Amino acid sequence: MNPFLFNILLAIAWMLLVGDFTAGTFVLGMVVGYLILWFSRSAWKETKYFSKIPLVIKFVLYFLKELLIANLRVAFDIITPKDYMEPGVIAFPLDVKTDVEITLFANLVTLTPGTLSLDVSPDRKTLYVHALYVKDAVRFCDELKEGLEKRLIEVMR
Amino acid sequence: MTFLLAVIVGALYAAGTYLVLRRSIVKVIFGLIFLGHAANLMIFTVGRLTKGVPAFVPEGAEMLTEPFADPLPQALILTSIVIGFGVQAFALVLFKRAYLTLGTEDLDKMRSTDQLPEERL
Amino acid sequence: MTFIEWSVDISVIIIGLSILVIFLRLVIGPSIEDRIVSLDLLSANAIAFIAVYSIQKKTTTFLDVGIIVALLAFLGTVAFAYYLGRRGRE
Amino acid sequence: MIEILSGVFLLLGTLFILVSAIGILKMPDLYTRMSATTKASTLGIGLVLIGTTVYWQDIGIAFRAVAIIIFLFLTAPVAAHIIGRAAYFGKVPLWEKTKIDQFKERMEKADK
Amino acid sequence: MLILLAIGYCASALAPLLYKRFRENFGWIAVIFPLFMFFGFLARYPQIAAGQVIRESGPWLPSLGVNFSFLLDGLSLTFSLIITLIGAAVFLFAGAYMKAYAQTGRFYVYIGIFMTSMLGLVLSDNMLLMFVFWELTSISSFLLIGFNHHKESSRKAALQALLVTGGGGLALLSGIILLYNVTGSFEISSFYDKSEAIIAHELYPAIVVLVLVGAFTKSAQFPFHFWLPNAMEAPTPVSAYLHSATMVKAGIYLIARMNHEIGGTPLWQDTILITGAVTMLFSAMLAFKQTDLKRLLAYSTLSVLGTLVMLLGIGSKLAIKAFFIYLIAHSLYKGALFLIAGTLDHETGTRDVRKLGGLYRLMPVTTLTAVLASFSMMGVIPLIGFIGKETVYKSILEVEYWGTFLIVGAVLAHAFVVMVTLFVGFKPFWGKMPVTPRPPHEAALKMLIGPGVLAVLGLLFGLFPNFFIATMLEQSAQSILSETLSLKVSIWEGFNLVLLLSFVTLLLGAVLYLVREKVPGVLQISLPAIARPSVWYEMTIKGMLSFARMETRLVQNGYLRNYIIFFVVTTVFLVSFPLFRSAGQITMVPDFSITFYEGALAFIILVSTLLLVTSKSRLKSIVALGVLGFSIGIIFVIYGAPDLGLTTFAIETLNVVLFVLVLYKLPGFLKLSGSLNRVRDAVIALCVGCTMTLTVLFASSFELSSALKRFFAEASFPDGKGRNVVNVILVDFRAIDTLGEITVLTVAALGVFALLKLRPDRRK
Amino acid sequence: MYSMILATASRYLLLLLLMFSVFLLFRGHNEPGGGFVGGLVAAAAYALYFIANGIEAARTIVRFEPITIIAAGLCTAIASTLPSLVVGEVFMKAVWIDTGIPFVGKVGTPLLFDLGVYFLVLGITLCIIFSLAEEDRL
Amino acid sequence: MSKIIMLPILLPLCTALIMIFFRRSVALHRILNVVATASMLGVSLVILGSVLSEGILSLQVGGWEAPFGITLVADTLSAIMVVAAALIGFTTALYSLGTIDEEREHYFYYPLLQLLLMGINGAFLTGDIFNLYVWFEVMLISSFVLLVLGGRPQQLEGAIKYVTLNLLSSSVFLAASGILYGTAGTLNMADLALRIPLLDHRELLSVVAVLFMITFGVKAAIFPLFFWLPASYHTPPIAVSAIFAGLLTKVGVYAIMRFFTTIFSYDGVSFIHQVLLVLSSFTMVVGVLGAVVQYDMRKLLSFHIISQIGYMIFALAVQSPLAIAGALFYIIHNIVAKTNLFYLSGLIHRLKGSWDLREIGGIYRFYPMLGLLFLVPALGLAGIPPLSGFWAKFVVIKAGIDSEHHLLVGVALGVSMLTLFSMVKIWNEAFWKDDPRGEGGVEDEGYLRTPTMKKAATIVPIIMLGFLTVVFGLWFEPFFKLVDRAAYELLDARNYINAVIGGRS
Ligand code: NA
Ligand code: NA
Repeated sequence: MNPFLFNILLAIAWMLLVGDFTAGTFVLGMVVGYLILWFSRSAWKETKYFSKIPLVIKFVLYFLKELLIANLRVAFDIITPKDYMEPGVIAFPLDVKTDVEITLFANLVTLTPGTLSLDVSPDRKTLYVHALYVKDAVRFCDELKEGLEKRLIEVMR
Repeated sequence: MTFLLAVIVGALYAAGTYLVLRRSIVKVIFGLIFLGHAANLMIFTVGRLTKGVPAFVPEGAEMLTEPFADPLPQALILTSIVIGFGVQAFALVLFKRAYLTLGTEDLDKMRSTDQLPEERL
Repeated sequence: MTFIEWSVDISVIIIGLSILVIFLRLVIGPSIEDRIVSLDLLSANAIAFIAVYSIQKKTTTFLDVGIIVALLAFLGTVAFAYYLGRRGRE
Repeated sequence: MIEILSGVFLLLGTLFILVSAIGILKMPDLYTRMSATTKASTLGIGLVLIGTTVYWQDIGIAFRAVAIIIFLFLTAPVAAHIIGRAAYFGKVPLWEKTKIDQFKERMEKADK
Repeated sequence: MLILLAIGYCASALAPLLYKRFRENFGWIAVIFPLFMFFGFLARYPQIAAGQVIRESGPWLPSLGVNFSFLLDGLSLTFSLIITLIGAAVFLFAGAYMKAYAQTGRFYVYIGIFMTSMLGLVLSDNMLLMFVFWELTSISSFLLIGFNHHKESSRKAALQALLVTGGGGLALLSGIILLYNVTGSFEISSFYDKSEAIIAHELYPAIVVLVLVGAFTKSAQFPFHFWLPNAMEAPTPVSAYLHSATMVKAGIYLIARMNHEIGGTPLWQDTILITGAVTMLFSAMLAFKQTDLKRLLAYSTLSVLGTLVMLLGIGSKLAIKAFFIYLIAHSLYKGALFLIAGTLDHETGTRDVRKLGGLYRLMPVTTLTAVLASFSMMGVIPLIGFIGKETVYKSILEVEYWGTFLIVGAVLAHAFVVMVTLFVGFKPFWGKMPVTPRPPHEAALKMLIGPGVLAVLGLLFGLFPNFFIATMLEQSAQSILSETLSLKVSIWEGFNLVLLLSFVTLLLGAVLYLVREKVPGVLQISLPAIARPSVWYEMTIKGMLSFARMETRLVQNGYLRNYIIFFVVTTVFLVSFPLFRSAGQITMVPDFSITFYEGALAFIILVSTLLLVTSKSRLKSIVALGVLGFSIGIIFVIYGAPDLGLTTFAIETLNVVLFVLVLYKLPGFLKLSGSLNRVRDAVIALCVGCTMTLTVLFASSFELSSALKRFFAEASFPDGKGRNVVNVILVDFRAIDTLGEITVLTVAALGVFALLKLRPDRRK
Repeated sequence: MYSMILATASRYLLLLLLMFSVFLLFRGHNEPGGGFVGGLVAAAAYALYFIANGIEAARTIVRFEPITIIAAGLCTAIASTLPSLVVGEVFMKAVWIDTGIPFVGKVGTPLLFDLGVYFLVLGITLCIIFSLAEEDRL
Repeated sequence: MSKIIMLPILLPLCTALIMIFFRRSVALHRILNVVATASMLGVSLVILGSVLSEGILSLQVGGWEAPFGITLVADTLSAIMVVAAALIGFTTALYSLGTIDEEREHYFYYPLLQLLLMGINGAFLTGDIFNLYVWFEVMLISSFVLLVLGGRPQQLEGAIKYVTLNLLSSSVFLAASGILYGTAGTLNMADLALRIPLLDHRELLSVVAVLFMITFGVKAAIFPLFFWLPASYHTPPIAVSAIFAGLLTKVGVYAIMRFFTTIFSYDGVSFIHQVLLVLSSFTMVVGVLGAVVQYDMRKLLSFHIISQIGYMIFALAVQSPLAIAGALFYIIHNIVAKTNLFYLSGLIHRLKGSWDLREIGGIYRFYPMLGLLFLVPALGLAGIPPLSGFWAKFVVIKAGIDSEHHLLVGVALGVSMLTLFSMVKIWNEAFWKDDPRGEGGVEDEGYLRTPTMKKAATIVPIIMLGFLTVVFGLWFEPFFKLVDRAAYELLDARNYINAVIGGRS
């Protein structure tokens, strides 16, 4: 990501935090952001700047929907005495490549109730996921691949 | 709630005392932390409780009007918390070094500096 | 008593209940990871409590505390995990 | 009206929180507890914060609430992941009804 | 006189430098100093003899009533002359005697300090000033007794002397303070008119006892006498000077000096009389067994000291007269004999009388001196010792009730003294000459002059008593009794009971000598341990040490827990006093309104506390600690302290990080304490908890009106420019607290850094 | 115990936390926060980074020796007490300047003091954590 | 003029800061340390001078008037104590040059020393109770670190006890100041002095007073709260032991003195004086009994600290003006003599390579001047006239007799005998006795090889302090006037209150 853009983002975040949208705040935010970036610049490898805002919005909405559904499903399972669970640990073959993508994907998986990213294989090709409802490992993988991962790749590339 | 806090303070003091009387150095550390908490909470309680009204001068006002929580005990506790943090960090590392250097965590075995010369052979 | 007051009171009680329930898990364990998860969850509930409490007491100053809790609880959990990892290695 | 909306959000959120609390008590093993509950409470807190924002109708509060939500959404999964991973490597047992464990299979294969 | 003393100390300090220059001839240089003083004092003689009293005073510690007040009257002049004269003899003698020693320079420093201090003691008119000199003589005595410091016996004897005289010194100091409280002054001359007031005061008995304990220890009266024979470990000049002629007479001087002011009562007189008499007889008998020249002399010295004290106790005019003559006589002959003993030791290499004999051929001058001094000591006409003894007997015979006992005791004691004299003054010179460690020959001139002069003076004084003594005697008696004493001193008073007693004494002495020489095994008879005060001393020291060892082992036992228990129990015990005293007054109306979440919070805190206390896993404990910290943070938030909440959360989290970093190296919890211990600890802990709970309840039971709270609320924004009052307090109102606090943090960080990086196992 | 997910997340969180710490610092005079909490949160950020990426990475990113940060913080805090002396006032008397810049508003020595506290707390916590982390490696 | 009283705090802080900045340059540290302590000595003398000429100095830090802000106050007592601290700081700075190894110097030895002094000075100068707590903590943590610096097993072991017990006492301090605020609503000492007599809730104040007594009792090492001291004081380098021995416990005594005269002087706390009397006798006895059985010079001297604290506390508890003056002079005398004895034991160790009296000897034969230098503080400590300790003892004893505490006076006198006994023990064993390992010894050569400058740095402080012991003794009058003045100031708090709060009361 372009450091300058990131700086601006930080400045905006600053304004959000401060809750004050004036030029002064922005300038101060830029300064603070710059200092922070400068302070930690060696951690910051160059990455691509994303520009697909509509895709992002679409993706967010999709995710929120999934989140709600999954939540309700798990909630139902919790509230009702009977257990519908069929848990399992699945090895999910990853198509996402970069650190950020993998992290994002894994986190989104974890955020979705019923699934939990346990680990990424050292070759970064497999994500091990603990899931509550695994009727069939292959189908579970496919659903995840077609749903979340595909959309994420769309957004990120 | 003052009553409850008084009980809590007492419980923390009791637990802290009990823990510093253990033979294991790790427990003693925990005991010291407990006593720190207890003292802070004690100052807080004795400085009188005021619920939900922090000592912030509202926007547009020049000064605070009652009721508001007494800021001084808070400042004192803050100071003591931070001091306690530093001191505890040091104590923690000290105890660790002592354990690693002396090879025991049993305080009853750490008596050489007190012993009379005849006993130390 | 308005609806909001009522719902705030109810919320506080529910959150309190949840906290007790989660704390129960923390007490019974059995694994240390269970306790850590409970602790994480407890701090999350603390955020909710702070938010509701700020409505109840009509002060906004508490929300910053919420942010801190959110951030720091995470650090705590990570630290525990770090410990567990090292323990496995040693 | 606003107050009612806010109250609804609050109640909804706290309900989710309660559910997750029950979940963590009820679920059979650590992994199911984690995958079931951490996020439930994330959503619950999100809703409560939205309720708060609605109630105050203040931009500063709103953004602070948003900040908390963002932080939670950023940190909660990482926390869950890191604990789950530690637990798995630390041999915290899976529920006996767990159907498949491809992770274990792979690791055993790698060992050979 | 202050200047004189200052010169004395300076001269003493210079001794080592001069000694380095002159070495062999230093004795001649050193003698200048006491001689100069001697003649200086002698020059005052006419003045004093004429009845004048010379007084000097300058401020030292006016606020405390301590001044440089000096007084030269008959009494102090007599002592000064004795001190300087014998000092001169000893200084000269030591010039030769000390040649063999390595540290003669230091010797002269000490003995010079001693002489100066001794002079200061007898010249002081201020009690406290006198006490200062008193202690200085003890210290120099200590250093001189331990002069042969490589010998353990010397060190022990030095310590013993110091402790006994030092202990007495403390008693004396207390007595002096009491005296001050009665009279409002330390000046001895100011007591003169207050005698009646002092005696009438309720503190009078205490004063008498304390002053006398001081005097008795210094003058080695029974039962404090034992240090003196042991002090013979010192080089002989020291024994001659300090432990026979001068320092041991300091106590007697004190009694004499105070006699008018606080004496005259039955308490004073009887105590002195009995102590003196017991010492006289008891120590004389102890001399019987001695074989060492110096110890023989030491026991006879004790006996004489006892006699002198007894005479003061009799307190009649005649007794005072006897006191004086005897004092002078003893100083002269005993100084001489000690020095002769030193000569013998120096020339033959032994001090055991059994191994000495027939030396008159090789050491004629010494023999002559010895005979002269011995005759004086035995009380043979016409030496001063004869007059002394005669007067003593005479004064004792005057005593009512006790007289008979006393005279029997005195004769017996003197018989022993005669025996000692025969052993010291005659046996080494006559008879067979056994082989000695060193081939004997006549002593050097320096060693002959001192004793010679003293011995000859003994003869002169005896021949012309009135010329030398009488005037002095009157003035001195004036100081003691504050009455004029016009008694003629004469050497021959015809045949009478006293003369008969003298003969009896001599005869008895000879018999004793023969018994010891001819009856085998008589030396083996010994006193039971319990009757020996020196054994008491040993037992006290040993007992004290073993008690100290036991007590220290018991108290400083190394168990941290016990230390903490001491701390906690003391605290609870002391706090509970006012707390329970106030129990009736508490009008406590604690706020019992507890909401659901407060209850839940309290429940969580209590349970997690319990969890931590009972936890067997470290990580579980940390989790519990985390819960506890967060709960406390929430309490802070609820009660309007968001800043505290923030800080607590932050610090708790960082604590977890630290714990985690530290803890995996630490061991798991072991159950180390026994169950009994745990019950005890739990009881203690509960007491602490209850006390604190009560304190909190009590302390928060009333309205607090704090001007500070109001001020901060009002000044925070207008003056402190901040709306967060807590923060304004931290960075402005009480910023220096924060400055200290960050200093603590800095040091803690440096400490952690140093602890982890600077380790002995990592040293190069 | 390296986790790629945590490592990646920690880089973003580092920035967020640092940002938030500065926010706390600046708002502290009027809202909850201040130098202490700010410094602690900043330290927490680095602590997180250290746990996720290891001690070398954390050292690289901090760039300064923690002890230097401590010294700088202490220096700032002490420096904030000096204007009072220059002005001829009582020791540690606050001196305020109105900058006129929006939001920044009045700047005074207490804020400088708070800044010093911030760096000091940061440096101290880092010093402790780093020393501990490096202990076993040596 | 009153502005100067912040310098004893600010000066060491700035010095430490510079040292930390240039932490690699040990040479700079050494120079700075000596220069800073020397200037602190100068400053403190100026403060004492102005207190004597102008009366009590007070400074409202930050310009916030008392009791709202924090007050720094220098009355005669504080000024004297600051001078004493600066003096010991200066001598220890010199002594450290000769004795501290370079490794410790690299690991912040000198800044820690400065910060220790800062804490001590702060404690002496502050007029605010919570601020006192803060300075106590500064002092404590610095002492913790100095105690363990080097990390030897003995040090760590001693430090565990030292740290734990002192943290417990800090916790009590904290609680006590909290309750005090909760009762009186103020923390300013002058304000408290003004209010406390008017307050209800006397018993609560007594509780507070007890708690303060306990916490200061731990710092001062009175019976039965002293155990941390003999367990740890002998473990660090001798320069550290010396400055601890000289100053740390005295801060506790100072605090007791300040509290139970200026602040808590109403009759409700008279039972505390009774308690202190009883405890003081135990302190004297237990301390000296501990000392007589020791063979390690440092341990022997450490136990003596306790015993002499007993003397000071005894005098304090008697509470008459003379007694307070005596206690104060006892503190000063003890600071000088005790520090000096620690220096000397360090030198003996240098010469002979052992702390154990049984293993060494023969010093007197070869180093007579050293013998003299030892005798001065040793006999001074034992109260032999005309050295400083005699007057200290004399005044205390006199005050005790005047107030008719005859039994305690007896105890004190007995203890002084045992003090003499144990001082002579050192003298006999180390100086008089022949070296049991034969003449000379290897260690002697080690000492002979040390550079002259280092030797001088070791000896000069010993001579300085020895000189003072003699001067105190021979020229006691001005010093007595000084402590007498301080005592009267303490017993009549009006001046103090006026200086701090002014006419507003
Ligand atoms: Na804490
Ligand atoms: Na703050």
